[in-house]
Amino acid sequence: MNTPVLVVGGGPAGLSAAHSLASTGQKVLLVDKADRLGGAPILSGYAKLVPSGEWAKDAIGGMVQRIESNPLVEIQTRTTITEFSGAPGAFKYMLAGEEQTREAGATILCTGFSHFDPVNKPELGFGIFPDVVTTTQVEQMLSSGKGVKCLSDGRVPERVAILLCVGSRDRQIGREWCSKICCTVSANLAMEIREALPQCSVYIYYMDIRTFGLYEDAYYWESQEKYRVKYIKSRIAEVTSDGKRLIVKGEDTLVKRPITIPFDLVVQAIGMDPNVDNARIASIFGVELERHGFLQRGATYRAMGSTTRPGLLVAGAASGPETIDDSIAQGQAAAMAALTSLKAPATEAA
Amino acid sequence: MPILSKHLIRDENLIRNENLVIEGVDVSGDWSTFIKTRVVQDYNDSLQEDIAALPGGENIHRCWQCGSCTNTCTINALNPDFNPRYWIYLIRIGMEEELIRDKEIIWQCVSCNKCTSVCPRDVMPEGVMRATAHWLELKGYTPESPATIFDKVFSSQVFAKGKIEEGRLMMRFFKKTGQKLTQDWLVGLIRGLVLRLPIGLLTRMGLSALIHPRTRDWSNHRMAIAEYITEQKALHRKALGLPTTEESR
Amino acid sequence: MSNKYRKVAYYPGCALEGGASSYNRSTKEVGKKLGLELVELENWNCCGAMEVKNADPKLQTFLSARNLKIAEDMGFDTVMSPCNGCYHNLKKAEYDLAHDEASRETVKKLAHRAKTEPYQAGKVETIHALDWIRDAIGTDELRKQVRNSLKGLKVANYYGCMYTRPRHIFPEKDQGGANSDSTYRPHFMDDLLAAAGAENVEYPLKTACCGGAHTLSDSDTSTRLVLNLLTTAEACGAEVIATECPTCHQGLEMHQARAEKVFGKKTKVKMLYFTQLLGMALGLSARQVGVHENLSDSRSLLKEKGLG
Amino acid sequence: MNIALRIGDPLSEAPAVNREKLEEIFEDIRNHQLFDHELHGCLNCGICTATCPSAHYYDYSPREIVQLLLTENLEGIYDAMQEKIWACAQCYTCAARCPFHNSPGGLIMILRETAIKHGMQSAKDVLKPYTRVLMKVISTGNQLAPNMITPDAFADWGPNIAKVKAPLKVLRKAIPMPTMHTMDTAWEINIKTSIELYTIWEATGVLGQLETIDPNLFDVVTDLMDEKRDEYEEWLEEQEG
Repeated sequence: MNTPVLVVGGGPAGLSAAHSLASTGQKVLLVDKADRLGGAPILSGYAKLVPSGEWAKDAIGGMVQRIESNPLVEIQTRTTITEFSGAPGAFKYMLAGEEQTREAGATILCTGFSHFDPVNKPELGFGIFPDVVTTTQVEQMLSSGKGVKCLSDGRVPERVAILLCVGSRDRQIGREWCSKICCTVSANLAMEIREALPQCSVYIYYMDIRTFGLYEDAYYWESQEKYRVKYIKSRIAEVTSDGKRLIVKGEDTLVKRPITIPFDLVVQAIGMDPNVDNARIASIFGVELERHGFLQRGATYRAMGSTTRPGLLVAGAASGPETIDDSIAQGQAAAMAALTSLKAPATEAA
Repeated sequence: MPILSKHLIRDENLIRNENLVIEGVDVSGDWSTFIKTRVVQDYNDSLQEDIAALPGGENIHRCWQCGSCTNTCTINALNPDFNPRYWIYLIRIGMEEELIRDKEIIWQCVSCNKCTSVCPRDVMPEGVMRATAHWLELKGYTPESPATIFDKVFSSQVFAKGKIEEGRLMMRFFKKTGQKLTQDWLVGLIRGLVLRLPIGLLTRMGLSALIHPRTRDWSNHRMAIAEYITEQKALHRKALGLPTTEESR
Repeated sequence: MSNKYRKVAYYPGCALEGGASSYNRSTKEVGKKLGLELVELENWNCCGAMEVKNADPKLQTFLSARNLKIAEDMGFDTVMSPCNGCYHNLKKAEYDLAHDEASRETVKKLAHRAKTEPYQAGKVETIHALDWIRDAIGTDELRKQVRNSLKGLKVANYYGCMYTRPRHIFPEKDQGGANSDSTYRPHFMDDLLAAAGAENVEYPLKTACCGGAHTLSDSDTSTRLVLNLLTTAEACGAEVIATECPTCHQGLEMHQARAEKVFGKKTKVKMLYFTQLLGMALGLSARQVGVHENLSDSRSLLKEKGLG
Repeated sequence: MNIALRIGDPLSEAPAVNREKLEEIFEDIRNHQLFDHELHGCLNCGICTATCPSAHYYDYSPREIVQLLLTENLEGIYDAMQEKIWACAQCYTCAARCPFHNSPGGLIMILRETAIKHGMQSAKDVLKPYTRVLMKVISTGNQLAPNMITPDAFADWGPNIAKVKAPLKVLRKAIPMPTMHTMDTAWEINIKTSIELYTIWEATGVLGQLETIDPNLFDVVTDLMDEKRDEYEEWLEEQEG
């Protein structure tokens, strides 16, 4: 119990893992490369979270406060791990800028994901037209209280298009996975836009709607029934401009007709990429990546959150697109696995 | 034309001048042929609200396009162009022009309610068909369909008397739609029936055609209904942005 | 035999007073024969059929609510209607009044203007003639009372749309088991006629649509739909289509004739109301159940089968 | 709008195509060596149709073609082969955008080849205008020569047709580069090259396709080829002698 467990990454999964460990009396060292804790929801300024509807700065901010005030947790921000070695029960590692080697009985990687950079899909107009924005930017517009506006001239949009699957499910750019959360997040954003701007029409261009489980009626149905968001089955091929408004170009697959429709604001529901640092993380920690570049999971059923290296655990979006609440659950599960491995490293460390 | 013929182009999208001379040069025919794009270029945002404002159309916004309605549709089986899912979609998205292309068949819904029974989202497609048919008539895209005329003749008899007498109903309908009062196929049928019927019953049937069946003390109901209809009509016309009385059109 | 439904309010509706008089007659005769009592609703009005609903669904709710209120005021908790249209509309009104505030408000407003009391959901149960006989008498008892079995008569049972759809207005259906009818494969009429000795054929179009809504306004469509019903019944080996709805029944009769006249498609299958068949099985004559009042002539077939 | 052909419609006068024939056609498509390369799966997203220039004008959707093939809708495929497959401009923008890395344009190519193989009327009609080009290639080795530019063949040139009516022979003399000043060829082809071309056509099945599509033209062409070959044989003998 004296040697701290190393938790790498201070987003929802890392915060959850650290808290769980500390609440059993286990010391924790929480490391994050950013200048503050909270991960994507805080750093990217998310608005209201799915499914609780709480503001990110309250919900995840609360988790951060809880950790910051916990004496069993040492926090190192603006820090990375430079060396990592050893075996379950006796890992050795070094923090950037330190000379001394540290020790950890167990390590949990909660290194998260990176937002897809839509510059990689130039035909969709991001970086070319100021009124083509990402879901993350709209989250920021809402969470900052400034409201949803066109970035070109500050006008309030009358018509907004949300394009799903930008940076997901696209072999052209080597992204064959579904980012899992964009459908629900987009439906949620669409409702928030409609609530804030009742005169504004919101259209969602989709190929499939994946508001899985209980999100179905709370987001997909609700957005139609209560907020009159319109869903059009079409993947947009190009975003252009007529000089005044943006033009989205697609095929309305349900009427088998090409469409070129004007919009004031086009929102790209950007997907979840592997963390841009994953190659480095993999080489330092000696873990394998799966074929898309996320951390490869180990055994699925014997122990929650195992990687390909015994005793080294993973939680959250580091190993694939994940929701916030599932990341939190995985953080807790990984903490449990870490504690187990400390107690009985020979039999249970998987 | 790079393909065989013009089947894949809608007639209205083909521009061609058969007699055109510009600056003394004859540019008729092939030279002046041009195909307009078939791309949908905008939505009519208010179309869905129009339909939702009419009786039966209230739940249209719930549709998620699963197609159960069209799958089960009685009329779709006879005519593949009769497609409730498609029309609901056009309305929801606001493709008005596309919808109007089918104005001649939308009223043909037989109200078998198969669609409403299977719809997982309680859209009530049968009601939407009715609302759409009314919308087409209110907007002046179609004259009143035979079905609407029949509904009106029937309803007015109910509203006036409280009951219906079928013989009179048929006669009135045929008259209103300018059809022969004695449809050939009906005549033989009724002649056969008359031959089989005893005199007493015939007399009774004859009498019921003269002494119309009616509900007693109906006048209060008649007035209440008339008042309600006037109110509703005004509401519907207002929702569609039409002058609130038909006369002021 | 249960005491349920032995005395119920009776709502014949306009069709049974007019062209479907044989259905009215046979229903009453069968009731009498079985010792069941029908008390006709006093001064009822038209249910609005499909046409009023098309003009305005809430008006149709009002019209049906008025009839339900009459049953209530006469002291009945059950009203029976043999007509699918009337039955459907009463059921629909009941459902709307129970679930839809706007319908309740409209009915209240209209009743007020008409200087009457509005009907409130839950007071009166609506049943069909099928429920009535099946639940008041039961198939076992019916079997005992058969005097002239329908044995050897091949019957296709046709229920049509309004008895089964939309399913949400019939909460008592689809509960499974023999005592709940199905909206997908209804069987109450089959059960009754089987008890009367008939040989029911497997008929896949039990709940298909006859196009009754457009019998006159879009006759070709109706004829095509009916022709499909008739030819399928014949292909299934049926000699008779048993009906339980005046609109369907008359639609089948008229468009059988029209199919022959207009399209040159002749079919032989006969149409009889299920109450006519039951009546004859119970020993009533063809004339007593009004076979001669039907538009189509099925007397020769009945004679051949030794019925009526 | 007319539908070119409805399969199995009881009210249609056109005879229904039998199932075996449809299966045979599909087998030929499915077994094409490129089929698996052009089609992997489909998300039904519609990007192909969105970028398709033909889809903007014709009732034609590459997504629909992909779906027909994926769902093995034999009637639908047959129907599309009557007309729709010829609406594609073979620009392959669809392939460049498809998130599944399909090539709808490539699939169209396979369908066209199959339509030719089965001698479909649509293929015959579409290829008819190329008869002149083919004859030219066979007889001269050139695909286009000045004397092919006649008002009849270029009706859609409109007012510009006046230029065609001008004395081409004279006009060609005005061209500063050497043009041989001929009307029936664009350049001179060595007879040996022609014979090699014939061999290639025979070996690759092009002549077989021609025989299916236009037996009369095939006869004319093979006669021409035989003549040329005789000519070549004679020439060879002369060289030896």
